[in-house]
Amino acid sequence: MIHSAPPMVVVGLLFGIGLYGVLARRNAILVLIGVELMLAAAGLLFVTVGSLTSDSLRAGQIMTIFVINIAAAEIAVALGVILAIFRARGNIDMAQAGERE
Amino acid sequence: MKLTYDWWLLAPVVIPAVGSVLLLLHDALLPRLGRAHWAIAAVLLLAGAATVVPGAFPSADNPRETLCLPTGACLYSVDHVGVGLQLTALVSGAVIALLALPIRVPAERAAIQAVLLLAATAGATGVVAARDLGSWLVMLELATLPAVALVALRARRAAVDGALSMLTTSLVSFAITTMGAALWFAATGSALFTGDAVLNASHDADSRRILVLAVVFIIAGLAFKMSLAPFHAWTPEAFGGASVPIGGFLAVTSKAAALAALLVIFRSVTVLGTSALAAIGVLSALSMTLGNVMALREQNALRFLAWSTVSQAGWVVLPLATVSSRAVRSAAAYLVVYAVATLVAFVVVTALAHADGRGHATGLASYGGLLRRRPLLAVTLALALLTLMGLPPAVLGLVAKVAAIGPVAGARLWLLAVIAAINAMLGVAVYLRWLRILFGKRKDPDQADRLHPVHHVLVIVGACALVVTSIAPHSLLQIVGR
Amino acid sequence: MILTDGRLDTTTLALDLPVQPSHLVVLLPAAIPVLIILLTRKSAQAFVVASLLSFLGLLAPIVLLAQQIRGGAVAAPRTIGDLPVGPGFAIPLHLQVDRLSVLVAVAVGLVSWAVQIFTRWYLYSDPRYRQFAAGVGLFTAAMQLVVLSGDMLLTLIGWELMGWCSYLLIGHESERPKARRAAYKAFMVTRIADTPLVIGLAILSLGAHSTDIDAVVAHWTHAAGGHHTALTAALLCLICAVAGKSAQVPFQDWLPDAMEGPTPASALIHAATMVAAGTVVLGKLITLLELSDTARVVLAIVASVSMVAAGILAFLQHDLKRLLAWSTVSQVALMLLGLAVVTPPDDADLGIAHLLSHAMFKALLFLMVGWLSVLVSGTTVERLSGALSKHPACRTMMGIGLLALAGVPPFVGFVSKDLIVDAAARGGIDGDLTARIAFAALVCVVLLTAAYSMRMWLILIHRTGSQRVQVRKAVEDSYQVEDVGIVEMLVDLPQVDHHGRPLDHTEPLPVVVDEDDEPFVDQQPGGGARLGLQLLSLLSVVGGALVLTPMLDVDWQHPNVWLIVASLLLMGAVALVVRMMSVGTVYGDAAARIPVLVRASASRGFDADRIYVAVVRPVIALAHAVTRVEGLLDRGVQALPRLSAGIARRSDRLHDRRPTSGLVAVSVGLVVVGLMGVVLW
Amino acid sequence: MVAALLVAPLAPIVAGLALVTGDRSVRSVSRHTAYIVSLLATVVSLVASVLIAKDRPVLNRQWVPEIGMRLHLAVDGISVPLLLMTAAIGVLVVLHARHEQPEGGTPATFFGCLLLVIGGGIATFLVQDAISFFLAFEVVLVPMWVLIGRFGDRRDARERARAAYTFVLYTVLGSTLMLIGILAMTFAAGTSDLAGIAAHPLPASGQTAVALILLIGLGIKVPMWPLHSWLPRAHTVAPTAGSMLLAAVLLKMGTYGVVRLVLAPLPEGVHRLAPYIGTLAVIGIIWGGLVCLVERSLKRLVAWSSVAHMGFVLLGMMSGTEIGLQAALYANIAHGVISALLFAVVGGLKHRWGGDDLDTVRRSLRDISPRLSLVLVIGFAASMGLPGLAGFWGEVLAIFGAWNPGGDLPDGWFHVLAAGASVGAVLAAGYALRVLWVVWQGSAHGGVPPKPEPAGDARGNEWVVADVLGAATVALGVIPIVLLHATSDAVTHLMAVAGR
Repeated sequence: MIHSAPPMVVVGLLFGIGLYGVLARRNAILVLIGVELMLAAAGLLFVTVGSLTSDSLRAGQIMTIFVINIAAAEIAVALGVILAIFRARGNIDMAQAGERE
Repeated sequence: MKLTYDWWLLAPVVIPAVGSVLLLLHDALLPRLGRAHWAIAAVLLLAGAATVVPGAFPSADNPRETLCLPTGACLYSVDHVGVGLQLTALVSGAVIALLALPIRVPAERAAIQAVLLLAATAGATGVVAARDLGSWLVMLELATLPAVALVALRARRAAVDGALSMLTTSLVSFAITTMGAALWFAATGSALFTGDAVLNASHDADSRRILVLAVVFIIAGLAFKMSLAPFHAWTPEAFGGASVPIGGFLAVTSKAAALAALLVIFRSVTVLGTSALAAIGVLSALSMTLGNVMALREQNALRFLAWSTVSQAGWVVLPLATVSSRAVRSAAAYLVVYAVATLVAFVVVTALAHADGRGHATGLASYGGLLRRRPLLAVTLALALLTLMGLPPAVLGLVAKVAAIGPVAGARLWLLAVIAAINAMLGVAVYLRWLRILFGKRKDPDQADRLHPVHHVLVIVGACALVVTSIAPHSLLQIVGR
Repeated sequence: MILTDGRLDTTTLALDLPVQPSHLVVLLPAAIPVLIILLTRKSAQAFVVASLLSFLGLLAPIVLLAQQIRGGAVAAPRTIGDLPVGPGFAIPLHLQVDRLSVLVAVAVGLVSWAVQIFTRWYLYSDPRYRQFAAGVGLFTAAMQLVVLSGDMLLTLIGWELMGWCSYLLIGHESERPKARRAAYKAFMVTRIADTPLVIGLAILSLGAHSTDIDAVVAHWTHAAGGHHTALTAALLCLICAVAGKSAQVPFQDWLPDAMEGPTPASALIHAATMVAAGTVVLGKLITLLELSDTARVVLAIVASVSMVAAGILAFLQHDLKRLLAWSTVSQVALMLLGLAVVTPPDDADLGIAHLLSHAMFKALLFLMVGWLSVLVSGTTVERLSGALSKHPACRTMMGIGLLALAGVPPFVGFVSKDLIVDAAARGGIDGDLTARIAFAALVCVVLLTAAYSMRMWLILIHRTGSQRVQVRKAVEDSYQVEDVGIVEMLVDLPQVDHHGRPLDHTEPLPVVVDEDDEPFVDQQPGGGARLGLQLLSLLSVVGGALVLTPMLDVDWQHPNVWLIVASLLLMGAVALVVRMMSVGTVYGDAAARIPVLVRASASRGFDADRIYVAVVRPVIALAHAVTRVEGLLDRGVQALPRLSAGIARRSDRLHDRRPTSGLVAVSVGLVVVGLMGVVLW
Repeated sequence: MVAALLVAPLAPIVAGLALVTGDRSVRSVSRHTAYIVSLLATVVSLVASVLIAKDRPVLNRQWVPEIGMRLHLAVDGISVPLLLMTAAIGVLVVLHARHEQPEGGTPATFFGCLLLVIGGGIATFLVQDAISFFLAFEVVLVPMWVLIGRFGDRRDARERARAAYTFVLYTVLGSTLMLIGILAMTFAAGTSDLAGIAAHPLPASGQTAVALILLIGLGIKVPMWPLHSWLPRAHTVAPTAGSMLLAAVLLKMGTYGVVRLVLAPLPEGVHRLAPYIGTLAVIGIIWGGLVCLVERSLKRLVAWSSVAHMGFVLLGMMSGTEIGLQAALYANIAHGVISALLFAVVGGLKHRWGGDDLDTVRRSLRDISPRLSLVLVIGFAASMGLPGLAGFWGEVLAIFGAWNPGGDLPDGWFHVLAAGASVGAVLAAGYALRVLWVVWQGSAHGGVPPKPEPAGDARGNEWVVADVLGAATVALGVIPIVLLHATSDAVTHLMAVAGR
């Protein structure tokens, strides 16, 4: 029975860092990484809680696996899109996208 | 451990999902069908819809559940509202597929798009019935990610920008949703959306606090998909960029999915009482107003529709600001009506874009005197717009408005109700703008050929649907139960 | 056939039919306009209708009178039935037949008949004769309604209708701006005075839970102790309205302007109908009036002031028609005094008696002046001076009229006036304040009346041939003369319309009635008209005998002889003085001795008109202000779309279409929503 | 007989939709056809309405259970007069439209929109279900918007569009607020049936808010004083037929709604708000009168007089007495007839003059066109409340009712209100006579025309319409008894229900 405080702190840190990265970065890839951090925070939270509660379904662990899978799929799509963008525009700077042409 | 399986009940999800996989395989083996994929997709979706229909009868036992654990909790359950939403998602998906059918695209891309469409629709259908965090998350993403891809697949710059902003927003909001789910799990200690778990959680003070945070995160995450302000920024870009039918898909099918996801949470939260829902009220008021105001000066037809979806999203979630048995049904009813009207509008726009060229369907000005040029299209579009503004002769829209305001007025949330009234006025102003153009001075395009037969049929069907449902709104609204 | 099936009881003349003579009294005149508008297209046809119906309209009250004498009259005949306005309140809308109202009805019928007949001759070539005849008919009907009504609302209906008809008749020659203005002024002044009337009626009838006059009287006589103030308030409201209709101070000024209307209209308005209505209404409520001393005093003061002032003005008028108008004001005031001085349990007989006599001789006088004015085409002193000596045919009747007006025994004017003086004297001796005020005023007015009657007579019979010849040359058309005279006086104060804008005095068309431009047949009215005039003069002579009949119960047995003698002597003296003054003046006008400025302002009614305008101006200013505020309101409403457009522009600037800004929005939204959730939970 | 209930509203609506959609989409419908069709439709619905009024049938079916909306059609004493008036005015309006058909669109569209408005009005007075009342309320909006925006005054396009938008947006806001109130009551009562709502009232505490929202919403339609500014605009621009409908039918929907939705089910709320609403009503009376004293545009002036007259109606309703309510209902009908008459005449004049500025010097109408002048005089005399004409009874009885209000309403204040109302009556006389002075008697001195004017008296349909309306005005004034009897029972019942 591990103590629950440290993982929670880590969760908070991860999520905060991720959100910061999402907001602060202009490079799409870095934004993706920020998102990944947030997802990781969520996964960690799942695992922690799952280990704390005695759940017959092992829901926490299963959820974590789900999250990881979804994240993977997502990254695939995202990279595809970013590739397309790069083809179309030659850069992946988010701040430049969408200026009225 | 054993699960019960009721394939008939799972069919609406399984058919499109499996169909998409098969389609992919088939395309990989012999890539010759080209646009026929759309037809197949439509057929599959309609087949899925057909399997749902039996549940729509008032007689049907309700809710119907499957994937039940030995403990008795079920991971998949469909009630009347669920049936209604599933039907909406499937039928709208099918219509979108048919709309896309005549549009010329490179053969290989047609297959991909059809597959993505099927997958997304499958996700939308599934999230309706999901009753546990896992499948809920998966289905939600299944409904979202293909949509992003669909938008991105048009390699025009505007589309790419739209896709990028949609992608990033969706990723972030998915992360938020996941975080919310995790918090939920932390608070309730169970991965199932069951009322009693929530109730237990709400007794303990700090787990209650965590639960609130969870609900808030989830609402924020879903607000993106509903394109509620301030999570709406991607909407006009995506609509303006994507090809017209895909815009329709975003406006209708994925909105149905979003509402479904929200309802799943809402059902289990209602036991907590109203206060958590103030957030929903604020969001709805905000997006109604913003959408209408922005649409007032929008010149591009597609972006206009985007803003109108923003404001309509506000109307959709308006009833959810109150905890009442009617709230869920009212929201679903409004969504169904909105789906029909918006779909018809998109059908008309697509048909016109296909006939006159996209350039002549995107600018509002290019609709001048449509009544004289193409009376059928004009009348149909007018009916759709009237439905959206909720004025007779489109009784359907009026009924929807009544349904949406009903719970709010019943709960005496005067402020919210008055804001809604003001937005009803703004909405009328917004749509009358377009209506006036339709009846206004004639403006001919340089080249105009006949409507594609498929589009022609769809337009006629849409017009008939609106007329019939206006005369007997009951016939449409009953699919969400009473 | 009525006789055959025994509907008619010959002894009491009671008539067992749904339609009673009392209905006919109102309906027959009312039928005149309807039939004229529906059926006739030519003046001749209209005249047939008008004369016939107005004659029947004279017969009906006579029959009613007979019934009343024989006791067969239905006291309270129903009209359209009881208005259903809830259990708590009754609006019977029934008529009420009693001796006084019957007498007045007869007088009204007679006068209106005479007027109708006379009008045909007077307006022979007027293209609008039809409208005029119709107006007279409606006017009569309205007055009869007031006279016979047994219900507050019916009274109100007749009351307002009369105002409307006066508007139509005075504005008859609407080509002339002055006529238009006079009509507008007459209606508006009376209507403004009527504002309290509705309130007064509301107080009275709501208190009694019924608009039935008897019920109202009964209720308030019993409840008077408790609601004395309410009763007084209501009566004051009524008195205000009465002052308006009867042209008492401060509403007097519309009446002389009403002289713009054709003379028959003036005869109708002054003699029988409009101005007398106030007396009738107050007469119906005399019991309540007697209960409230405040109301009586106010009434007495108003009446006395207007009586004396009008007498003085009458003497100073330059236009003899206006002279008669002012004399009307003072005579009506006399009637009102007759109501004010009576004390319980007396009824309104005094006032009514004078109303009757006044109706006779004033109608006579006006019609005669109309006749003369047609002959000499004008009513100013210059025109009428010596008219009688030129047209002796009119001499007798005019003389009778003036004697009656002056109140020389045994003429009718004397009888009725003297009765009032007696009553006032008696009341004064008993120490009744009202009566004392009244008596003081009466003494003055007796003399004034004598004076202006004498003056008018002297002018009419004046003869100095040579001067008149040159005057003829000097003066063209009477209206021009009148205008020139007025315009010179008004040069410093231009007349203004209800907007406060000055009216420019363009020369009006010559009167429609004029010998020159069409073959105007004979110099005197048709036989019927003359018959009517003779009838009127006969009544003016012997009408006094009416007080001997049981129809009027007044105390005539023991008159105060000394008082009579004294007043007669004084009147004689005044007449002598006037004669002296008139000697040596150009037109035998006694008033010529008065400084011209006084006369000038007198013929403008001491500039009351300016006061009215001064009252109206702020209202118009207010109206302008309101329209300005309205403009602001409207602009406010119109500003909303601009506002929303502004919001749109601003928020459009926020949407710079960049994914990053979208993300910022998302995170902001997350924070906001989170805070709300935490706070509100 | 039940069929009549459906025919009365549906005949115009269906015909109207057919005309609007059938026009152009197939081939342009000729003016004559449109006229004949509309005339038939309106006559049919008039006949149906008469039948309904004769033997009061009832139709009560399930319609949209999801929102508890029933198809419940019936009439009672309060709605019968309005129903008949609307149907009759409908026929007259169509007749008049034949005489004067404005440019701006095809005849079929014009007649179609007229029919839709008429049908909506009839439906409003037939339905007995709050939500379908709202539905019927909304039916008239879009057609009226088209009538004003497309067929309005040709001279100023921007003003036309603005007036149309102001009308439609203002009214939508009002009706949506009304809907909120309705739904609140429906939720509490568990039924949307008007009788049911009246039977299960809200708790007294909640009534005030609901009554306030309803009164604001309906007050926009009536219009009540500060919410009136759409009316003069709309009237000034609208074509003659449109103005007739607007004044005679649309405004009545507002007052009818007040009776049905506020007075009956929310007695306590009304009781609390009555002094304020009454004050607004009186302000409206005086305000309108004052504006009329200086207004230059004749049509606008008539519109303003409507504001004043509806003030009397509201005052009567707020007095909380049976006499006041009777007066209000009477004044309602009277104003419908009078304003229709006035707008018919004034519209005709505007048509002839090519403008309706009162300051331009003209010959006296009584000389140029006697017929028009006759009806003009009748109309304005009635509008200033002259006895013997329609306007009188409503106003006088309203003042009577306001003088001592029902319940424990503040007597003193209502005395003031009654006094104010009677002052308003004087103002009415002021502007009515002003118009007669300028138009009827003619501002041209000496009757000499400054410039040759297009003469031409009322002929054909116009004359028929004016005649019928004028006759109705006189009849209402001379025999008020019929109408009062028609409404009295229903009013007594309503007061009894509200008085519980």
